[in-house]
Amino acid sequence: MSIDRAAMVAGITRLTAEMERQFDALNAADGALGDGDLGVTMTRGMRAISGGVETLPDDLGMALLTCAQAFTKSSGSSYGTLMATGLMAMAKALRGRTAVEASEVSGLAALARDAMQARGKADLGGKTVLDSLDAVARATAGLGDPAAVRAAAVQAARAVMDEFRDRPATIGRARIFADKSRGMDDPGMLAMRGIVEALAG
Amino acid sequence: MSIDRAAMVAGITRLTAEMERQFDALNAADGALGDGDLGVTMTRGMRAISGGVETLPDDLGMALLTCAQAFTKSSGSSYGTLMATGLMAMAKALRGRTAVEASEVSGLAALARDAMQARGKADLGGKTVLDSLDAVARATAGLGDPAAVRAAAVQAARAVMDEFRDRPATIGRARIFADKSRGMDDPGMLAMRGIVEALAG
Amino acid sequence: MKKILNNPVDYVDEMLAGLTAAHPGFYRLHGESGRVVARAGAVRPGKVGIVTGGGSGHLPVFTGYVGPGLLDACAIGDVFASPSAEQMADAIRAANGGAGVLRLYGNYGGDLMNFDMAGDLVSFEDIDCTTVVLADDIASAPPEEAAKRRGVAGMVYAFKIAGAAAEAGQDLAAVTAVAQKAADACRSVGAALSSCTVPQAGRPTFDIAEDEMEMGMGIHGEPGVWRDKLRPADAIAHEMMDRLFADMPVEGARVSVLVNSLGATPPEELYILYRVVKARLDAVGATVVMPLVGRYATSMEMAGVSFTLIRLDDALEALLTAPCDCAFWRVG
Amino acid sequence: MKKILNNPVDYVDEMLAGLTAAHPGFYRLHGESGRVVARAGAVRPGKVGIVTGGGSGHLPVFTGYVGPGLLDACAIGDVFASPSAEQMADAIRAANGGAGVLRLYGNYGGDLMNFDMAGDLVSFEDIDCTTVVLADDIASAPPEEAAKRRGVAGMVYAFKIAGAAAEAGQDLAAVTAVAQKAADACRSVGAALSSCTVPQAGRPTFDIAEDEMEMGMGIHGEPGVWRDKLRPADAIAHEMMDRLFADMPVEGARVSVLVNSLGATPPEELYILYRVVKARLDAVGATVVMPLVGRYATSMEMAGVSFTLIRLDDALEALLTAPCDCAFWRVG
Ligand SMILES: Nc1ncnc2c1ncn2[C@@H]1O[C@H](COP(=O)(O)OP(=O)(O)O)[C@@H](O)[C@H]1O
Ligand SMILES: Nc1ncnc2c1ncn2[C@@H]1O[C@H](COP(=O)(O)OP(=O)(O)O)[C@@H](O)[C@H]1O
Ligand SMILES: [Mg+2]
Ligand SMILES: [Mg+2]
Ligand SMILES: [Mg+2]
Ligand SMILES: [Mg+2]
Repeated sequence: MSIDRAAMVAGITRLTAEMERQFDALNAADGALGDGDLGVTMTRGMRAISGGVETLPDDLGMALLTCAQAFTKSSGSSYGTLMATGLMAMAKALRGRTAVEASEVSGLAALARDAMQARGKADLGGKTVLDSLDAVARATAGLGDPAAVRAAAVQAARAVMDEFRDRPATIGRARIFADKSRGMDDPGMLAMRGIVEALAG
Repeated sequence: MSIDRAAMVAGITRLTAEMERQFDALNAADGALGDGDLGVTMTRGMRAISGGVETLPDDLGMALLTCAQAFTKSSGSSYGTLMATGLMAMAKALRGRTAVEASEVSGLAALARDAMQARGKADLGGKTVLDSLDAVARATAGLGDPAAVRAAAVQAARAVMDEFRDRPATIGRARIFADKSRGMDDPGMLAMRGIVEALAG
Repeated sequence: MKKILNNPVDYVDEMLAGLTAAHPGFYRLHGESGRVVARAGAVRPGKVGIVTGGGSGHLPVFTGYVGPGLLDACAIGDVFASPSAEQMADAIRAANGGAGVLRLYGNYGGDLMNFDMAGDLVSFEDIDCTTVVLADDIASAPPEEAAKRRGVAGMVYAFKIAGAAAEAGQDLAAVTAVAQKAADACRSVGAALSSCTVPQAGRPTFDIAEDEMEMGMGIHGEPGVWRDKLRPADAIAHEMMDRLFADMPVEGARVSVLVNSLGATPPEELYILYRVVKARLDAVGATVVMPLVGRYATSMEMAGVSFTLIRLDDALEALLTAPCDCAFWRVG
Repeated sequence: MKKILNNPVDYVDEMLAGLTAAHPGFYRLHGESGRVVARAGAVRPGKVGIVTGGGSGHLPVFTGYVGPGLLDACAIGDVFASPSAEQMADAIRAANGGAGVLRLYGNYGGDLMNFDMAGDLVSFEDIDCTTVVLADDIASAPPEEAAKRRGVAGMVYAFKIAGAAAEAGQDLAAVTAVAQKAADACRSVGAALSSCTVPQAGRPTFDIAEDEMEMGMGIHGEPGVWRDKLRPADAIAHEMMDRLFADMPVEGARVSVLVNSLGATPPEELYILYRVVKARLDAVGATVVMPLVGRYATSMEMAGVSFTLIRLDDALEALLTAPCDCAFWRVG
């Protein structure tokens, strides 16, 4: 049971709905120490992607490129640009492919993580979305069974939040209030947990 | 007993002291509805005149011109300019004279009043310094005895305040608050009462 | 609003020290009082001089507009207070190139008396003076009493137009006539959102609630035509245009318009207002020449806006668009 | 502080509509997003393009500095928010005359990522891009971490100098090098007295007591180096100069200095400060070239001030004093 265009469209549909549900929660989490727009960024991006889902090509690389562009067009916020960056990195790797196996998920997450790290110049361990992706990539490494990959990814995206909660923020406006940020979830990690959960179905 | 340079210098000395005493009272009266600088205007002007008293010429016209200039130099406030205007009008009339009789006081007050009216374009009866000068000019008309002139002038400068107190202001910033100004003395009339009292000795 | 200052009594003198130090190519202090600013260069013999004067706290008005194609000299009072007659006389002397001097300033009691007195003072020195007084604020008196109106931002247009005429070599009568024509062709209206603080007073000039505005308020806080809840930008702009049009129809005319911040209001908001201003002028078939959007006549840190409309004929338009230069404004 | 606006979500689009309507000779909207402003005229083939971008609310920064001798195009975000990578790519396309495009902007996380992403997007279209990032705010990080510093008003000098180099026909490498040299030669420090309100937030960005100020605060309210009672103007100016001199000695050098209002602070107060600035520069034997005093880089209606010092060499000085023109600033 590999991931093809149909599976991707289904994932997009679930993710779009999930982001609508989390709109207020993400804005509020970001608003605690930042500008409070993370829910806006995610719903805008996902709405744009959903709106164009009919015309998504079978080539998964081209399809992911289209998804990336939806984010570069709809938002100037960091998270949108990081999402686009990660999607583009995966798009390049999947160019010409119409299906991808569950065993490749770990490698793709790592690709996204690295591209986003290169773009945002943040360190791993800095309590950002990078740490969520890193946890997912490591937890799913060596797994091939779709159900096992899903379970490991979700479990990792959740567990990493507990691991980082008490650390100080190191990035963006939240860094300024590093002390205050201890005990608070990083909004980007929170959003990534929702993304992983929704894609896992 | 006519008014000569010595009498004028004595008057200046008394008036300067009186204005120092009334500094706060005049500022406060002006500050109620205006910019609160009337005490500043009068003390500045009188200090400048007192400072140059040694070199005042015997020619009363020239002496009054010097006094007028002290006001044009020291202040841009309306009252200072009106004082200078009145002094200049009297200066012109007394050019070449070294003494002036008490019987001329009424005419000189009227001259000042008219010049100040021409300059400020306010109407008589408008609750301004013009009404004080008008009252003094009328009360002293026909009198020749110095003591009688003094008494009539002081009495007029005081009585005119009671007469106008309940009328509305018609001039400057106070006019904007015409209703509020009823029951309040016009600061310029207040200052003129002090001037007349001090000059009368 | 908080202010950056030292001893309040030194506010104006320190401001002038900084102004002349920053722009020695434009401005120099003239005379003994330290309160007259003249153009940096010498007066051109035979050129009509133009002087203005008034209280401080309105930069670029008044002092800022001394420069080529604009004013020759300015007498500077304390914040919101008239300069003395003697200072004005000094400004007139600084501006005198032998061809007479136009006194061009706003309709305020103290300034009128002092400029008249200044004229008396310099009349002994054979300097011919004429007077044009700006009375462009339509909120300050009804049309029947137009002569009682205060002078506000219309001054900027009058300075520009008269300055260009003088620079072009027109004689005193002609410069005075065109300045009067410009003054007569200007209408302004303002709306204030917040007060400002006169340094020596130390507290706001007037009180206004956090959610209120006042339509027609004067630049020193003189009462306007109504005070009410703050309205949306477009509603404010429409009312101000309605009032201007009611006072001076401009159907099919060539006009210029100044959308002016009273100080704190940022240019972003002025541009939001300008959309409506332009649309309203388009709607009556008026052609906008050289619109001005910015801080041209202010009350320190007061928040609010004024619109000034000037109806042009060929002569006024040519003078308006002629070159001028100062530290705050440049044309051509 | 009260604002004149309509629906807060329309603030930036309405502002741009007004800006382009008021100054069609300088600015035009480019592309589909409605958030790219380019010079009114066509791109000169063979000229290096210069683009910038960033959040709204800083006029004249960023958009205002599009014009001859300055920038070619600008991508405009919401108030205090980065424009999207796509908008930046559009700005790069608008600025492209075939000789490459310099991305010149301030050191903020979102802007960095988006301009990099925009570079990726246009790399498919054979547009060469270089980057110079302003990091002039000395209060935002110590000298050892100078690369982490925020970009503030130093941008104005970098725009001017790079713009003149591009206008003079220098190639992409040369324009980039001189822009970097200008950026490296700039040091800024600010002091805030009051907050400002992001329209969509509807309340002040930060709180500060009526009698307090904050030294070193950033233009979006980022924390500074101390917060305390408001000090006298001269004390503020001296401390700011002390901090600038400690970071970049300018003994005997030729420099320019920008005394900048953050918005509400009026020019009167800037000139009071400039006295001290000039005296301090004189005291170390520095020669001041073309001092700038005014509102060059703001945060809407924030009260406060920033000083920017740039150390010049012959090349920088020639480019700084070369002609430029836009609706907010003109040189030469
Ligand atoms: N440079 C970066 N590297 C990695 N993650 C980042 C970076 N910047 C922001 N993030 C992530 O994005 C989240 C904030 O996104 P967003 O609200 O879009 O930022 P902003 O609105 O400040 O541009 C953070 O919680 C963090 O997880
Ligand atoms: N145009 C005028 N005509 C007559 N008297 C005037 C006129 N203007 C002001 N005054 C008088 O001067 C007084 C105010 O003087 P002053 O405080 O110097 O005014 P300001 O400070 O507003 O220039 C008033 O109380 C009034 O008596
Ligand atoms: Mg955010
Ligand atoms: Mg954001
Ligand atoms: Mg007064
Ligand atoms: Mg006064």
